[in-house]
Amino acid sequence: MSRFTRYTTSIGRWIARKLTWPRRAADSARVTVKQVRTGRRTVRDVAKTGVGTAGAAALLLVLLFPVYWVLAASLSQGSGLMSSQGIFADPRSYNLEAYRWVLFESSFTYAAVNSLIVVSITVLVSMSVIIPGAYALSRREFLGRRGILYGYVLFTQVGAGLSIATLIALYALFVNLGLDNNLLVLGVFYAAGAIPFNTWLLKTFMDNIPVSYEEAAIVDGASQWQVIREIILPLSKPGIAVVLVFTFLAGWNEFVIAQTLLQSHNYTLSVELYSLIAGGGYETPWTEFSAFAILFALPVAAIYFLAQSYVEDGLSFGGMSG
Amino acid sequence: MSSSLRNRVVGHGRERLPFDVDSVGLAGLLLVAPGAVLFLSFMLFPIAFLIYLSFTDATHAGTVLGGEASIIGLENYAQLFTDPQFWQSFGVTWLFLAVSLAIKVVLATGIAMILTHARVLGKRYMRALVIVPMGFPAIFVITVWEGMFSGARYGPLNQFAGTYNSIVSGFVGVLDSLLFFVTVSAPELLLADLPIQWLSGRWSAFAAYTITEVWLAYPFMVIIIVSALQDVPMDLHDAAKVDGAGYVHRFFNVTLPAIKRPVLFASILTAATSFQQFLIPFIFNGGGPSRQNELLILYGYREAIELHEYAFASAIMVTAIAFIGMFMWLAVKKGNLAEGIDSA
Amino acid sequence: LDRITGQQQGTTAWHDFTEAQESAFKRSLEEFNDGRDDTLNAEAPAEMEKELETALPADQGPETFNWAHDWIGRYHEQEFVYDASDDLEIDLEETYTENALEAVQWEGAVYGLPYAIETVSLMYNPEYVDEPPETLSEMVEIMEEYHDPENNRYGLSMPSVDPYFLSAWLQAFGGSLFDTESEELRIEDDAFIEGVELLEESIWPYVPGDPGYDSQIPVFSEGNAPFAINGPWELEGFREAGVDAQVAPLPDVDGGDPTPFTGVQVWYFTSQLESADESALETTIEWAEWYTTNEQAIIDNAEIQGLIPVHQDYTDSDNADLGEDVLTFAETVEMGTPLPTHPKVDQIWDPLESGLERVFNGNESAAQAMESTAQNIRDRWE
Amino acid sequence: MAQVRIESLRKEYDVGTVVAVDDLNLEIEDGEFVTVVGPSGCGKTTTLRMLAGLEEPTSGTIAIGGEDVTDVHAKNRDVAMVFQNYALYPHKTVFENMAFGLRMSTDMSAEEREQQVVETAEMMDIEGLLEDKPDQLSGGQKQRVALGRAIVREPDVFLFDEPLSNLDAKLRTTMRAEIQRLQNELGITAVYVTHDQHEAMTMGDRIVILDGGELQQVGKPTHVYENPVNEFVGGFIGSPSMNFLEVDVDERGDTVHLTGLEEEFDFELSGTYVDRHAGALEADRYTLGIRPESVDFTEDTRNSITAGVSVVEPVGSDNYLHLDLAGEFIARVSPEIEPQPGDDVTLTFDESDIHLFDPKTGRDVLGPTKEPPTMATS
Amino acid sequence: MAQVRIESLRKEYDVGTVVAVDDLNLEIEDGEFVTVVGPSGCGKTTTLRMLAGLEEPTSGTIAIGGEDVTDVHAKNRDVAMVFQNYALYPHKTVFENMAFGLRMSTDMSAEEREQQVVETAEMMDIEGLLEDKPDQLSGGQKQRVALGRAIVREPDVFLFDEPLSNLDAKLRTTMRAEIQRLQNELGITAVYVTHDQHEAMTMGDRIVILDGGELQQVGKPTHVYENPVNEFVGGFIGSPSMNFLEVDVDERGDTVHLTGLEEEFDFELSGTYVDRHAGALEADRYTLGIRPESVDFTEDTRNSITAGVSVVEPVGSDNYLHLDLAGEFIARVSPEIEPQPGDDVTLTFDESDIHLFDPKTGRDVLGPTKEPPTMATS
Ligand SMILES: Nc1ncnc2c1ncn2[C@@H]1O[C@H](COP(=O)(O)OP(=O)(O)OP(=O)(O)O)[C@@H](O)[C@H]1O
Ligand SMILES: Nc1ncnc2c1ncn2[C@@H]1O[C@H](COP(=O)(O)OP(=O)(O)OP(=O)(O)O)[C@@H](O)[C@H]1O
Ligand SMILES: [Mg+2]
Ligand SMILES: [Mg+2]
Repeated sequence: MSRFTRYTTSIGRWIARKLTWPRRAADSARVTVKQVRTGRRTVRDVAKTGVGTAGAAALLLVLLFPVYWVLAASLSQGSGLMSSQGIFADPRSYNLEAYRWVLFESSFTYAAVNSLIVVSITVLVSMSVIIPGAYALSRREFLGRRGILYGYVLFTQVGAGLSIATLIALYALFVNLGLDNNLLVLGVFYAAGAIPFNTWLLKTFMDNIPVSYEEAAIVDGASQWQVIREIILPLSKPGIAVVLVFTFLAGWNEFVIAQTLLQSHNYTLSVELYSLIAGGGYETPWTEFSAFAILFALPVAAIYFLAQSYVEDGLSFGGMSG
Repeated sequence: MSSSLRNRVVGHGRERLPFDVDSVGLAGLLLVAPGAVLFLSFMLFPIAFLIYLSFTDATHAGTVLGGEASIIGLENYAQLFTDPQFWQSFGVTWLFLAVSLAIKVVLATGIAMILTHARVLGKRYMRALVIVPMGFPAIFVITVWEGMFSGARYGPLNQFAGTYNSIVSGFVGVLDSLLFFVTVSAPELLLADLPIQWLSGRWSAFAAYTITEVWLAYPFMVIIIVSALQDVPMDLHDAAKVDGAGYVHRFFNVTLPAIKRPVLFASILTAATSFQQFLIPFIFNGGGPSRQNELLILYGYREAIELHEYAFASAIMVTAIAFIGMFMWLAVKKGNLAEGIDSA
Repeated sequence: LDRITGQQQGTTAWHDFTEAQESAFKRSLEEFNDGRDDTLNAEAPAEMEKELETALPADQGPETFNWAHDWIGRYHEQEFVYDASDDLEIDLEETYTENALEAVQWEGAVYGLPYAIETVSLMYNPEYVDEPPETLSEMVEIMEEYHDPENNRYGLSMPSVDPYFLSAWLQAFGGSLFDTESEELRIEDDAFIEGVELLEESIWPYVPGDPGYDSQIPVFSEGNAPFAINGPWELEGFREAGVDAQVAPLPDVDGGDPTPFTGVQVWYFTSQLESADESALETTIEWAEWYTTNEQAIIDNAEIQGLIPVHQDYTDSDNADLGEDVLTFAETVEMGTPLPTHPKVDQIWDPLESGLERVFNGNESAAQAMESTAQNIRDRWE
Repeated sequence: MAQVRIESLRKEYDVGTVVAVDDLNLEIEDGEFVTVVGPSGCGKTTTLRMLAGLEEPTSGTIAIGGEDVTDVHAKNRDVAMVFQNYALYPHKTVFENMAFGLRMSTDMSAEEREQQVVETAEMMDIEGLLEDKPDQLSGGQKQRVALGRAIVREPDVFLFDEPLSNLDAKLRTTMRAEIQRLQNELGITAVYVTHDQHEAMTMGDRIVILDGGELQQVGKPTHVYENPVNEFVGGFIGSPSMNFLEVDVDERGDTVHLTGLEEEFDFELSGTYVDRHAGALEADRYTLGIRPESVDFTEDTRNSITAGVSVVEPVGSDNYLHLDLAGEFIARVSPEIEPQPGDDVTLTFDESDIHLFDPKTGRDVLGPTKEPPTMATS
Repeated sequence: MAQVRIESLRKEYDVGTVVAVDDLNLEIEDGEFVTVVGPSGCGKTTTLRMLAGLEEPTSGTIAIGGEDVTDVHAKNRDVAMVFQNYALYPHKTVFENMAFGLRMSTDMSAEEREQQVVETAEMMDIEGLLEDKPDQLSGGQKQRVALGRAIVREPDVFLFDEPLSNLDAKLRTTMRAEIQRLQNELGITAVYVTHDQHEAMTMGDRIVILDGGELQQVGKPTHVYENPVNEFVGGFIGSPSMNFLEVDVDERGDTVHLTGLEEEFDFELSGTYVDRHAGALEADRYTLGIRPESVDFTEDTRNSITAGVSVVEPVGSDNYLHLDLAGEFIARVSPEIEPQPGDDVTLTFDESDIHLFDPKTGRDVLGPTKEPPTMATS
């Protein structure tokens, strides 16, 4: 219980830190003004920083324009995305109608539950084989280690395209085994596809954990299992976090396979999203689509935003540089 | 001497725990086995089945599922390699891979450099924002970009082009009123011919694919490069400054070499994904116009699902897998990712 | 658990109704299911065509689905459909129009029951146009007057390279896509090319530059164009967007007759029924018979979407209160010809669309484009 | 080859909350070798970085060769720096590492560059390593390459930031000699930061002692050793450290006695000594400083102090006796003298070896009489 | 608390191509503090790791407390190791770091553990840091935590692998005293690897010198200093290093003369000396070893050698004179003796201070006479 409260408070603090930037920005602005006034910093120096920051912000605006655009579209019920009034509908006409529709009238919530089922299976299954696998590849010598590693590296990025390539074969396989239209199997399938890349990623991360920690623990009397639980796992946290995010995405975002294997009462969010574009007539209902897509992408985007430092650490191929 | 030193440096990572070798690695094997088996069982069968199909005369899905296909040998491959559409797809796929990769690398490096620069305040937040698109479902991103590339006059990009046009003509207009002896009109060359039919022209559609692909992959690159940049020792920059190197020289002599391997690594990974890009052409314009931009996987997909040529499509897919496998294998070898395997 | 393993029970119908249509459909379905032991479940797949393609051979498909009649030939060939002629209790000749009945049959077998027929027609915005044009040249005059892309004003809104929407003109001079008898491609015929040239001359100059459906719609729906060419399904949307869209028959063409494709809407009987148990077969047949003859359903279809009935009781009698629009569409249907159903036609649509697009973009002349397209199609047939 | 002149140099970090260097004045002659020492965090690295142009001073000026370079960018100053961790470019070969500076800051032709690099490499005895990458080198080799990279440019000023601290003792001795030889040969002004006592004492023409960002003393090493201006310098320079005792000054008629505050101890200063320092002994409490090697043993009970031996540290060449006096009191004696822990010894020292520091300011009240210390000029 | 006995220990790496430790025999008494020195790569770490059980010997046995533990897994040996880089678990607090070993190797209750950790922390003066994570600590604090982690378990044997090498000089001195005090107090057998001369000499009850994986000498520090068994030990122990001169042995009637091979130098050994070492001087060429502090100056031309001074290194407490003799020859003199570079000086030494090493085997031919060195037992 106390552990739980500790976690929640630390997560709370972490989010708070992410969100208190306006105050900190104001503080540093005040300090800067003071510095300039007291002559500790030249105006030119401050200006350089200002220009740099503004440039970066501008770049960001350009890059994230499509995001802004969907956001605006989702709020512009009644004035289509392709509106000839321009890209930006009149903000006064913004409304939440589309969100209401998505949440209460479309099959969003139903599909979201399906997606969650698939994703939990994907994450559970893949994590339970990726972590031991990565550990073994990083820390142990065994028959065929190099072979497996090579295979995994070769297959790191082949998963997605491969599934499309083997789509019909997969379908045949699943139908013959009576496993089509089965969220459980779909989840396991995603997990299987996520194994090579994520195992390899986590292994690279674990490689950078110095062996001396393990040795220290062994000398301290820890057994193999205790070493893993007390040393390796906690130290791999950023790597595991990244892998967690990636496997989550693997299950959450995939669409082609889901569309092939599932029937419409079992659709996951990505397929529902697609059927908004493809199904029911010729025209894309942009507003609904946008609102649906945003609600669909929001959780993952939020996780990314908040887990940024983990992601940066976890993807830091420190050992690879040079 | 230097080689033994090197061994020690490289060997550092190879240290294993004591008494590992005795146990014949059984424990290790047991730990990787579930993952490997799971992966193989879901990948091996479909590939084998695909290869089998590519030797048959299966046409529509019924013949595949009903097992009515019969083996016809290498005919599909013979047909494939004489099909101009195959070479068209093959070429455009590689081109797509190369162009998008080049842009990705340059763009991501630029962004990463800016978002780690000392002169930029709030860069952590900006970095957090910049990677957010990584979490968007591809289907979502691609549909949005399809909208961006709408050929209508009021498609977002066309509107930008319109704004650009009016800026140019406005500027020329100002010139015109300044020099009142000559009449200056906006040169045609500078003006975009609106509306631009992004997805109907061969190269403009290609450009649209490329831009979307870049947008899909840049966050991953940015993160990796940012991490790499943060690992570049400040000391090296200081040393180069003292050595008399300016910004550009420092970039090429200190920054670039330090991020080279991570960038190479990210490039290989994203290039492999680009090679298998399917959704962009599928959603945008089905590889059009006139199948000129039909990327390889889409080519296979269409042959199977829309044109009911499963066996032929299987031959395409097998070829694609073979190429991607070769590409990865070469990349792993040449790009020295194998070193990552051995040492790391 | 059911949901996870997804094993689905019962008799199923797939549909691809739009949102507006769906509620009427649901109402009908409820009424039909009321009191039945074996009920019919409805599902809306994301991409029905592709999913049928895999689901049917795998015995995972629906018992019935609705679609235009143009798949009959191919589905017959792929054995995706079920001949229900022995199971039907309804008197086909007495119930459906001849055209419609022909559309659901293939070599004597009955693969579905028709419930409506539809086509595209002219629509106009009364704010710009008082009287619909009688002839194409009148229409061109009006388009000419309003067409001003610089100011976001266009002459016409129409998915500009989709053969279905263009069929009226492509076939205006006696041309056609395909000769079902001789199984020959006809798009290189002068008559067909003349049709393409007509488009180049009188239609395409007045549409927005992006031929795609999504880009064309807003032009009319936002009141920026006097004309649209579209089907009954879009009517409701236009009116909701605030344009008082009116329907008119397609205008006459000098020296020819506009001949649009018409599509008969059908509830297909799928191969699923071959191994289905008694009750599923019964439900499916009863549903098709019920829906295609149910007055409320027919009126809903007509009113909401301007779908023209194919039930004889509703076509003959002008007094049937189906509304102006339906009558107008019916007039256009009269001019038209049913979509061809031959399996080979399937391979024509995509290449033809690309070919038309090349002409639309000015990359090739009509004759050139059709020639290369024909070549392309023949390659595929091999 | 240039003179370096630092005036009122100040560096603040974190908006003035950290003052790393405080009002530093220093003049370094052309060709001089100056070592800089001080405890960790005293501002040594910061000073060096300001000299290199890597850090902008908050105030004050730096002139090299008579020219004010305070606002000149690092890349335009003709200085070379050897970093503590070498900072060799890891992806360049030794040759490229050495040639890089020449390529950047001169417009030599490729042949000239090559010739110069090879010459320098021969001088440093690393010509066999030119094709190697840094991570193929041992610590000592890296060190020599880092030096070579600095030398090859023949800069105005050399800056060394603890260049030997990563090396083992043997290598350190060798490299020390090498650096000195080179600097002598080339005659380039050098500033050498270290926290190794021995290096600081033996290498520098002059030694600069910093503490808390402030200059404490500048002077010839032996002079500073013998005449620390204050208690800090006294305690910092020399290993083992100077011993300190709190004493009262007691004027008894003609003689002046120093009596221990906590220890039973009475030391009579001779008349001549008192006369010489007349006027200096104004307070009545001082900290007496005496170096371990100045401690003698005696049988006499006059002017002596008796203490127990707590530890005997034999270091081979000498024995260090840790005595139960004033916390930590060490006497360095020859290895033959081997009392047992627990034995009592009686010790004394020559009055000329003692230092008396004002307990408040820490200044050596006797200090300046022997020889005027070369203080920082301004 | 246990005796450690190493017999014929050998460790090969890379399938025998690298022999890290070669036939090592050593017995360490219960409660003894043994320091291990040797050049880099001589096998110090390897030996320690074999003692800890982290590395499996290729052959030979290790016994702790009389029990053969050669095949016992590291986690089941009751040893504690302090790693060079501390290896504190970065994700655990100081408290958890210290409690980890207790949790793993004992079945104490949580309270008992807490009590023991807190007690130890108090002893190490780190009770205020218990809630901190390692990366919040300074180097010295980390060091103390690492020690605390080892101590809290009260193991049979302590193993230290260069535990102080990352610390600065001042901190090192303090920590050294602390480790000694603790080991004394607890009386736990300790093996201490270092490459710091001073540490090795002052901390160990005995010192072990390794070279190339082979044991060179074991003995009390002062004894080893005075009686190196061979040239390697002579040169390795002591700083500055022992000076070496190549000499010929010349028997002229009753007397024996040592004459310089490259230097003009003739040293007559006294008769008593020759008698004492009768039989030892069999070869006619030796390497003469003399420590810098044993070099004296003389006016006499007999038994002396004249050399030019190349460098005078003042280190405050002494001056080191670098002489133009046999490559590198250093004399340590008192700071008052300050010849100028270029001056000639005449020097001599006492015959009891010289060592004669066989140039082939390197063994000190005079060595064993003074006191039998405590060699490795077997
Ligand atoms: N970038 C910085 N930001 C804030 N404070 C700094 C920075 N660099 C140095 N300082 C502070 O300035 C003071 C002097 O630091 P400096 O690095 O010059 O010390 P140093 O004498 O080189 O120490 P060391 O012997 O440990 O290298 C220290 O208190 C340090 O904490
Ligand atoms: N895992 C290993 N594989 C191969 N050779 C090794 C390994 N570990 C050590 N060696 C070799 O064994 C020898 C002894 O190494 P060891 O680490 O014991 O030296 P050391 O005395 O601790 O040196 P240092 O003072 O540099 O720490 C060296 O030659 C080293 O290269
Ligand atoms: Mg420093
Ligand atoms: Mg070692």
